[in-house]
Amino acid sequence: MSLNTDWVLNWVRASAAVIAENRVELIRLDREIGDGDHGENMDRGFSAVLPKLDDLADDALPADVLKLVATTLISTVGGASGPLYGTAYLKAAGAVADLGELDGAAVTGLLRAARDGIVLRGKAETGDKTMIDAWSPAVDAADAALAGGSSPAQILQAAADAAAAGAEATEPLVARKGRASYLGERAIGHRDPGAQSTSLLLRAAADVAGTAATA
Amino acid sequence: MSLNTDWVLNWVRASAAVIAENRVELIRLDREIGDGDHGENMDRGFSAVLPKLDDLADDALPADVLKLVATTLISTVGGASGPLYGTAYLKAAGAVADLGELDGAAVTGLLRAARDGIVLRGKAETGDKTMIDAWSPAVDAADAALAGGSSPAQILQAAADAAAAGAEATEPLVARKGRASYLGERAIGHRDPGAQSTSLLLRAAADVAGTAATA
Amino acid sequence: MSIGLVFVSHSARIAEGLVDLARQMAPDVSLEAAGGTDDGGIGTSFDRITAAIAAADTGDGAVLLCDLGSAILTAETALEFLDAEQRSRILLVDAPLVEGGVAAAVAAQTGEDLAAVAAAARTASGAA
Amino acid sequence: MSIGLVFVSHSARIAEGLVDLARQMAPDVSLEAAGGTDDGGIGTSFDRITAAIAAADTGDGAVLLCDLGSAILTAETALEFLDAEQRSRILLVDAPLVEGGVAAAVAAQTGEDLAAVAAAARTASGAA
Ligand SMILES: Nc1ncnc2c1ncn2[C@@H]1O[C@H](COP(=O)(O)OP(=O)(O)O)[C@@H](O)[C@H]1O
Ligand SMILES: Nc1ncnc2c1ncn2[C@@H]1O[C@H](COP(=O)(O)OP(=O)(O)O)[C@@H](O)[C@H]1O
Ligand SMILES: [Mg+2]
Ligand SMILES: [Mg+2]
Ligand SMILES: [Mg+2]
Ligand SMILES: [Mg+2]
Repeated sequence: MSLNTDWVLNWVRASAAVIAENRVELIRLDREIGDGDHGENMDRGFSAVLPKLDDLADDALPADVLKLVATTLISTVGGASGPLYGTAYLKAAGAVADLGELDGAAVTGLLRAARDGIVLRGKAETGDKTMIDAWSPAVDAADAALAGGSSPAQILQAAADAAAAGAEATEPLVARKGRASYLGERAIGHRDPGAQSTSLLLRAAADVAGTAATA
Repeated sequence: MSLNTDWVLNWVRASAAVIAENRVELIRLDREIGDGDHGENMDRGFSAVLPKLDDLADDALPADVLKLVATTLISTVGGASGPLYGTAYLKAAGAVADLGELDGAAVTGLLRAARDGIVLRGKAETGDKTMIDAWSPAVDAADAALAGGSSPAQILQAAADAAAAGAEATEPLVARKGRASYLGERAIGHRDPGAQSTSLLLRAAADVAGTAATA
Repeated sequence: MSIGLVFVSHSARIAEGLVDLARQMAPDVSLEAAGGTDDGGIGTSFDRITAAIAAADTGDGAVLLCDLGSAILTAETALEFLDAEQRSRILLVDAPLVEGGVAAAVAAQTGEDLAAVAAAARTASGAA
Repeated sequence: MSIGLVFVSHSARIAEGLVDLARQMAPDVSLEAAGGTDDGGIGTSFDRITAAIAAADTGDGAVLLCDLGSAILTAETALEFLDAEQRSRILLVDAPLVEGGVAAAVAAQTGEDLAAVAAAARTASGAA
């Protein structure tokens, strides 16, 4: 089984599950250097997506699912991560346009478009201690894996591994974007909650693709 | 009868009356170049003063009455004119300290201290289209009248006449302090409400003194 | 010429209080509060912002003011969902919400155009 | 070290909404709303400001932020009625109310001193 609409649907469902599981942890991280709502925001958003998946047409394309996630997160999240992830999924949808199935280049393009969407929206650079610090290494790793001839599922594994490392690497940073930037040096030692949720979402993508690949 | 505590009490009562009579007019002026509440603010303040006059000791000095007016206006007016007039009456009280009766020099000093208090609080200069444009000519006129040997009642008449002219002369001005400063050139052609209320209050002082003088 | 205003805040109370405050000096301006999340919590709402823009812009345009960064992100996203024609007459200004909001309201009340209302917001720092 | 904050606004809703907003990032700071007139109208109240200062200053000092000019005049008057000892640890800062208020709250939450909390308010323009 390949990276088709079912993969996207499974990814979204797995995302909702992993966000719900990590709700308290994301709240804890955001309480350290933000306003403590990131887990609640993300959980509200993905919980709102789930019932809408049932309304999708049977012949929905991956882009249709991504667009639905985008608009739902934009409408329901209520924090910075809403427009940021919303724009990410919207640009990801644009990148895979009318593809029914995503090969390695397509999935790499999806990740790159998502990252570029977040940058477009939030103007963060690498090292600003935001979700970009998980996304950008993920895109680079996907690029490298694609160039090395990896399968789509392997590309997603590489991206997820890099996002996890990137999220961890936000800990020593001072924030230059988002609420944590109020804290100056005091943000040092705390992981960025958005980078952490990115890591969770990309791990879900890879896990579901791994299952899909072996199915 | 001279400018003693009864004169101050009568002045305050006359002030409350003239402000109540001109409530709508002051509201109209403030609606043109402000937020439309100056008449309401001043009427609320002086209405709150009246019942408190009865609580004053029988041997209250002019300064005691002025202090009571000051603290009541500060607590009840609710707009810029509260702290401004409040400071004026407070400084006026300081100027006449423990005098039981005010001669020409004392009443001139009272007016000057009031004006200086407003400047201290609000930092307005002449020509900024504020109540200072009524107060400053009044102080100058009082000075001149004092130098010319006028009686206390005549000094107050001169001050009131100058304040009235000063209030009228705010009409062509652009405001540099207070809410009317938001309006830029559009404030031209409108009289400053605080200058107008100053004119009313000083006219009341003179009227009551005139009565007092002839009584 | 009647420019509308949208006050975007994380708090419904801040946005609504600002409408009350600005209303005093701008009784005829379309002043729209877009505060809080859809369920009344602290945060921003794409739908509230979108509805407020629709109400504020009666054809001459509207100026948006925001409190914190995530309000700006949500507002910018809302602007991107507008059609190009309406988008062209909506300005998101970088100005202090309350102080800029009152100054912009006065400018709109006096019939200033879109650029002048936005400029009034930007140069505001609270009247002395 | 725990600096308190007083939010002085012409609107009770603005001041109270700002307490809600700042509270999210400053759960342990004494945040006091001094909004509106004594009877709940639009304007400022000497008594509300005085009471808010008393509540906000628990010994380490407090920072006041105001919206418009007449709020500043009333606040300055309230400061003059304090005894000299307390007066010396209360700062009225020239900063945008909401944006500066949140920044000051975060600084106070992290245990900054009076000067640093005031500086945080002054340099704030809303986080990106
Ligand atoms: N300008 C930005 N660019 C990229 N990411 C950002 C930006 N601002 C905030 N973020 C991300 O959003 C996360 C916070 O999301 P969330 O808590 O849901 O929103 P809010 O800060 O509005 O409460 C941060 O941890 C950070 O990763
Ligand atoms: N900085 C200032 N210095 C002197 N007078 C001022 C100043 N600011 C405002 N005023 C006066 O206050 C008057 C407005 O009073 P009022 O309407 O009661 O207060 P607000 O503007 O708060 O509604 C103005 O007409 C002006 O005369
Ligand atoms: Mg948050
Ligand atoms: Mg939030
Ligand atoms: Mg007024
Ligand atoms: Mg007023």
